[in-house]
Amino acid sequence: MPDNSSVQAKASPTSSLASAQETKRQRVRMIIRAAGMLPVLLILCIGFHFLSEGRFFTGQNLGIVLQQAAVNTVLAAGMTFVILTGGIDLSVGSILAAAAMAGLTLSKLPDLGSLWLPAAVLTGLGLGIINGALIALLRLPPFIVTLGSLTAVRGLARLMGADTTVFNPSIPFAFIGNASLPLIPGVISLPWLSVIALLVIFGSWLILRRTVLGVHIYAVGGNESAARLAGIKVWAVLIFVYGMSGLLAGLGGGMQAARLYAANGLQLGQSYELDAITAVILGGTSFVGGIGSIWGTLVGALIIAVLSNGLILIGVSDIWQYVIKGLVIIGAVALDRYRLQGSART
Amino acid sequence: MPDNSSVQAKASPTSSLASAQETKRQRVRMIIRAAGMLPVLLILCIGFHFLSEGRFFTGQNLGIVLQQAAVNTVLAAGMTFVILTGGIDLSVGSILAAAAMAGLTLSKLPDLGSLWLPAAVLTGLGLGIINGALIALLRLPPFIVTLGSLTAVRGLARLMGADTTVFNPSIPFAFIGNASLPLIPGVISLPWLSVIALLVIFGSWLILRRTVLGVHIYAVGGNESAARLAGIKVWAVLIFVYGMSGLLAGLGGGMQAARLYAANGLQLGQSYELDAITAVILGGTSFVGGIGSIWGTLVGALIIAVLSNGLILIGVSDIWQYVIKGLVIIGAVALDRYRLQGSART
Amino acid sequence: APSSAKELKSIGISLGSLGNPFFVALSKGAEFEAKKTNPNVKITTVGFEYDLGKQVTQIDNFIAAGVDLILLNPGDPKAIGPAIKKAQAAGIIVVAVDTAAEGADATVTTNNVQAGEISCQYIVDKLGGKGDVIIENGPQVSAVIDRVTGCKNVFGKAPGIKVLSSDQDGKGSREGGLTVAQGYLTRFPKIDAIFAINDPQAIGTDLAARQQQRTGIIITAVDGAPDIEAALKDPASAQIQASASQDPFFMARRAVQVGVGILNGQKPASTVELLPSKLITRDNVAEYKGWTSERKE
Amino acid sequence: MSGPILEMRGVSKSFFGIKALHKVDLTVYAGEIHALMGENGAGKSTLMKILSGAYRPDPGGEIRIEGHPVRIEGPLGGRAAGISIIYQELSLAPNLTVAENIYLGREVSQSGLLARGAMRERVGPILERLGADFTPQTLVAELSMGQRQLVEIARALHARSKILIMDEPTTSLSAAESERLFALIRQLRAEGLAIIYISHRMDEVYALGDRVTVLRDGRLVGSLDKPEIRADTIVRLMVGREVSSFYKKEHDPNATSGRPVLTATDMADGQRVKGCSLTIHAGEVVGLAGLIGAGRTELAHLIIGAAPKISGHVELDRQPIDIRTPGEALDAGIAYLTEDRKALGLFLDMSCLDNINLAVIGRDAKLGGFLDRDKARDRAERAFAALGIRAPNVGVPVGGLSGGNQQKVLLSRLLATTPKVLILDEPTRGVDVGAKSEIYAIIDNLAKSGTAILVISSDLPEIIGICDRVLVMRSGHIAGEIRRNATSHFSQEEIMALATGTEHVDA
Ligand SMILES: Nc1ncnc2c1ncn2[C@@H]1O[C@H](COP(=O)(O)OP(=O)(O)OP(=O)(O)O)[C@@H](O)[C@H]1O
Ligand SMILES: Nc1ncnc2c1ncn2[C@@H]1O[C@H](COP(=O)(O)OP(=O)(O)OP(=O)(O)O)[C@@H](O)[C@H]1O
Ligand SMILES: [Mg+2]
Ligand SMILES: [Mg+2]
Repeated sequence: MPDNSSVQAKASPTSSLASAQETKRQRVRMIIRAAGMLPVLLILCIGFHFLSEGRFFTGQNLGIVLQQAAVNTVLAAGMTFVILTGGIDLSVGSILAAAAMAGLTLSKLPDLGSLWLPAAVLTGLGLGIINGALIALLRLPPFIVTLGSLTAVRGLARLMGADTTVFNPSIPFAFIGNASLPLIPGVISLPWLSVIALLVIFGSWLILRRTVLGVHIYAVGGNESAARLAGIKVWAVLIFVYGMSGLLAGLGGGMQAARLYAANGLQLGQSYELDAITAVILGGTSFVGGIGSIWGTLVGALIIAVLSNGLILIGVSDIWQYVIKGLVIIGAVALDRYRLQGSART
Repeated sequence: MPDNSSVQAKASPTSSLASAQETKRQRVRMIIRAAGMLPVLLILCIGFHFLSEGRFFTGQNLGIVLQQAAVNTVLAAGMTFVILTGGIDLSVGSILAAAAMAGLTLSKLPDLGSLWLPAAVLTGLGLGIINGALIALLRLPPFIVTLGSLTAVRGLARLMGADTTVFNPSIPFAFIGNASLPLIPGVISLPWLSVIALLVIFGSWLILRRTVLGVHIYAVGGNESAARLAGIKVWAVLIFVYGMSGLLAGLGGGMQAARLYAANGLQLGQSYELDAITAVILGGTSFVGGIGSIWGTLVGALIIAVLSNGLILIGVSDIWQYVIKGLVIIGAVALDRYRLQGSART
Repeated sequence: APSSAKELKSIGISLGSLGNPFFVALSKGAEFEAKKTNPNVKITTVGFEYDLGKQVTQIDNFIAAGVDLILLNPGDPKAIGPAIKKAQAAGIIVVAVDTAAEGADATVTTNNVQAGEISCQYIVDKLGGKGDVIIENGPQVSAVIDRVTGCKNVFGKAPGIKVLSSDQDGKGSREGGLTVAQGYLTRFPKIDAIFAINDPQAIGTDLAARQQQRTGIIITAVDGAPDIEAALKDPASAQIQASASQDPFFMARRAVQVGVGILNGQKPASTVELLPSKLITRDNVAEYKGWTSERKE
Repeated sequence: MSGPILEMRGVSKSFFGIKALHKVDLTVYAGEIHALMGENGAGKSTLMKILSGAYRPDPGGEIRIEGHPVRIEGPLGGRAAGISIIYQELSLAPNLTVAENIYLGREVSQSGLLARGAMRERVGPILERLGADFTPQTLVAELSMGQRQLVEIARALHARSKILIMDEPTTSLSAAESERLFALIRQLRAEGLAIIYISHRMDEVYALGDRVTVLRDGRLVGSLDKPEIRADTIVRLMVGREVSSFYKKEHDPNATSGRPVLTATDMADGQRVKGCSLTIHAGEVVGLAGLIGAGRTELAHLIIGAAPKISGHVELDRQPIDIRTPGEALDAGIAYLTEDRKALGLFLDMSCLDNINLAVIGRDAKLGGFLDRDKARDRAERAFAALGIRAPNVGVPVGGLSGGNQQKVLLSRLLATTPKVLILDEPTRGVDVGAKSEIYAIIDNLAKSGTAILVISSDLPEIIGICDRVLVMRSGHIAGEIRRNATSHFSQEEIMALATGTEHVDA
């Protein structure tokens, strides 16, 4: 375009130096935002280490913390997708239970037994897609749809086992529930559950930050009507995120089943949705949608696990655990708000 | 629907006739919106009446339904205030438990015993105001603040009774829990719990629709920055709504204590927040804030109570009750959406 | 075998729901006995809120915390087996209370089947073997399932007894019992007796009956909790007539004793110790020593 | 002349360390219309928000009203000082009625209860005076943008202030509505009010302004009295350089009879659009004029499939095409620039890079779905250069840019799809003169390269300045077409007559 030269000349602030500096500053800000709660996590860890007389930072205990964080991390990863679009999924706990029941029931069949894990995951996916279809196609509010399925799917899970515990001590692939992957044989090993959780986080990061779909998810959360006008198939994005949340809840069900060798429609996954949502929000993802990162979610899930583990390690009574957990959650978000004050809208 | 009216209005400017017509049309629209779920409620009632072989529409059973709806109605009224400002209060169940514990503990003291009900209500108010202050003054997200207090206040409630059930078979004013107010002596009577719930609904309506504060609540929900620019003290409105929600949760705690003659810090009020939110949303109040009515909330609460009562009446097993409840909630909202299709944003 | 007596330094307790006075009494009993063994013992008590996953997590945490003894109210008798094995592999003694657990070093429990039996036998006797009864069910954990099994055994043997319904969940609480009973009372014009799976539900049921001014219903339960004690003494709640008692305080003390014994190499005669339940009725409630009274035998 | 009603001396304001205003002075007299001008981001709105109490100024400056120093504390303080403001971003609660909005923050109550009746009655005459075609109890959500603007004005009038601030009040008004507003403003001036008027439209400033104050980068650069108010002086002050040939038109004027690219026939949605047909040829710029509410936006939405149509069909390059979603329109080569860039166009929290590439990342993707990040960065940087987008780099969130630059980012997204047909809905709304002339140059260049362009605009000088042919829409119909012939320009009167339906009355 010929006559833009004058404009160009005026647009000189875009000089490469200023630009590079700004880019750097922005990257730092991004990292601070994503790192967000990392200081809180570290403070908690160090605090618990001292209060528990050095029991926290032991290889064994760290392994336990990672393992305990695993299922919630997987659920929270799915929840991150959903909350990034401005929605919410209250049904993950129930879906987890239903998927675990489906998987375990199948695992007891002689021929198909080894397919139990895919079966659990697919159960979750199917239920998630039903949520997504109701929300995307009938335009129903996510809160009420997933509240409804929280209840209905819980019933389904109980129906599958006729309200009993299904138990299978010789479930195939049980190693994912209780064994560890040796990193340096005999010295450091990582529980398989954590390996799965980390893979899920990495995969989620890949989708959110490196694919077209990821950009579309952020766009739908940032401005749904603009997304529609920009040619994005909003309904497809919504079905994807709820399907993803369901799929990961199903995977979480599989992980839980492998860990317990058992499943129970009523006693599994009760109010897991609250932990998953808490992890996502602690991780700095905004309820409004469009803002947040999966790494934050990982940190959020670790904070919750460290809190549960640490409070038991230092022998705090059950009642006080409630009080302290509640206050830490509020305090962490307040700290975060104070730290970011003025730097960005949320 | 909106188009007609504006076109109509355009045709004949502010003439008094057009104005009167407009007012009337608007009122009709309001009623339809508020009535919203009334058809669903009626269908449920009639359906249950036939399926239960005529047991539903009996004076006694209606009394039971009203009584069972009462506590949830009171909580949902408080939740309506909160959701109208675009917020949410997840802590009502825990506050209810804490208030009931405080009330019952006090009721056993010989001198102050008769003050137990005000004590319960004030406990709720105080906790609600703490929520409100964190949200309004520190600008923390309502979901996370009330999620934190859901946990922390639950701990508090357990602490108060040292984890036991506090019971007092001779609690003062027990009549509000189990007795009825005779309307036509010997023929029709209304449980006191329902009388309280109706008074709460009426009071809420008065505040929301007939006072300056009410307009401010709707304004904050409709456009917070516009409200701020108009000189409305948004922080005061927020503290009011969360205080109100806490106060009503406290009242609910008192009602529950009078009904059961007992309170238990852990078991009381578990996941009541979900029922309260469901009632509000079924009643047509929008999660976005600014749109909704307290009458809708009443209908929503009645639907939930009718559903619980009716399913037991017709002998549906516990498991299937879950499934059916979940599906009815989704179905009701879908029906409502279908009915209002295209007519208004939600 | 260990050469010297091992001291109980720390103990982890994982119970159903600490909101239930029964479990509170259990934890008090355990604490009492543990403190008697070693006044400086560190006790961590947690509730798993009927979530199997949470209980396994808690066991893991106990392993990390290095406790000597885990006292467990298992969420599921079989499913908790692998976690118990893991704890045992870490050298921890696991004793199950109130519900048997597969693989535990020992189990101390009330005989819940027998408790259900005596509670329902009371109904059969009172009704003279003929009448319409309801089993008011609760959360499907093994103790509840056993009680209902016991109850059904008894009712099944009495041909004149008709069970109207047994598939409603009173959630183990007063409120749940009240709500479910309100429905039952409307649904069935004639009910002769209701067996509630625990005391809070029985009290809720009684409240519902009083509200609807229904009389002549025999209500029995299992537990012998303080509130049923009060109800059995209270003429206003005359329809509550019996409760098959448990003794959580004593049960926990026994469990700790057995655990400490195993710690010191004394194998118990039998891995399962069943404590019999005794029926408390309006007649004998005066002699009943409740959960809160401490007994040192 | 008596003393000034308002004096601001050395007023500064910084946001988190960044200075938005630097020691600005402003003097306004009663009975004058004082135009405040400056490029996007110059600080006009910020200065006014300090007056209204929405922002607190940095310490150091001084504000005097009628000679007395005042401290304006919060929105109520501004009102108490006799200042009313119509904000640039409309500040109404859509869920409340007109009367409730007008009284928001100062409701009338009797013995604790809201006096709805009294408020309604007092609002009525004000609406009547404004010629509003809605009632006090209409919900604001049901009003069009123009009607909402009237509500804002009614609110300001109702407060009976001495100083009335209007921040770009005509951005969503049509010519006729603007004229009515101007008459009202003049009347208020005659009544002795001081009016501070912010606008990017030069013709309005010529028509109304008694004095002009110009801001640049948060500093006062000068004030002009009535005789000095001329395009060249104002623009030089604002931009700091000459802007030559404001409306650029170098593309082929004969394209009007060229190859038809888009033909839409008998488009109707059953509500606002009642059977419209139009054709756009390659390389021509067609204007679509009309009053607000005429249904222009809705027509555009029908063409791109953003709203369901009940009749009509579309041909692209003489081939019938069935477009059901905006995505299909984009794929087919029809791009639409929305009139409401914040609500319907941009993703304010996302980077310029993502905003620019959003419509084409699907086409660029590698391995079935992975982003081609180098290509995206490259494209964004080229767009920055080509359109002269001023931002630190392509990675900053677009929400932080000035209005004109935001508009260019949105335009870049459409251009990235290399459309055959470009529909621009109010392309220069709220954009400063410098950026406006740049956008006109972009439109001209696109037409030169053969793109068929439809410009929907309520800014008549703009339509006249850049279009080859004008369609005028009136209540859902295409009321007529005006062609430019070799010698004559379009006349504003001709367009207005068609738009208002008074073509028989001689203009
Ligand atoms: N709340 C705020 N926070 C941070 N920066 C702000 C805020 N409000 C304004 N600014 C910045 O202050 C500067 C002046 O903005 P202002 O809105 O006053 O410009 P304007 O002259 O009104 O522009 P326009 O013509 O686009 O309306 C801009 O750089 C803007 O980004
Ligand atoms: N009921 C409404 N609620 C919200 N926005 C509305 C409503 N009616 C109209 N609008 C908006 O007001 C603006 C005016 O649009 P309208 O359809 O009335 O006329 P138009 O011919 O498209 O006008 P223009 O293109 O000049 O804005 C549009 O942005 C439209 O979306
Ligand atoms: Mg501005
Ligand atoms: Mg338009």
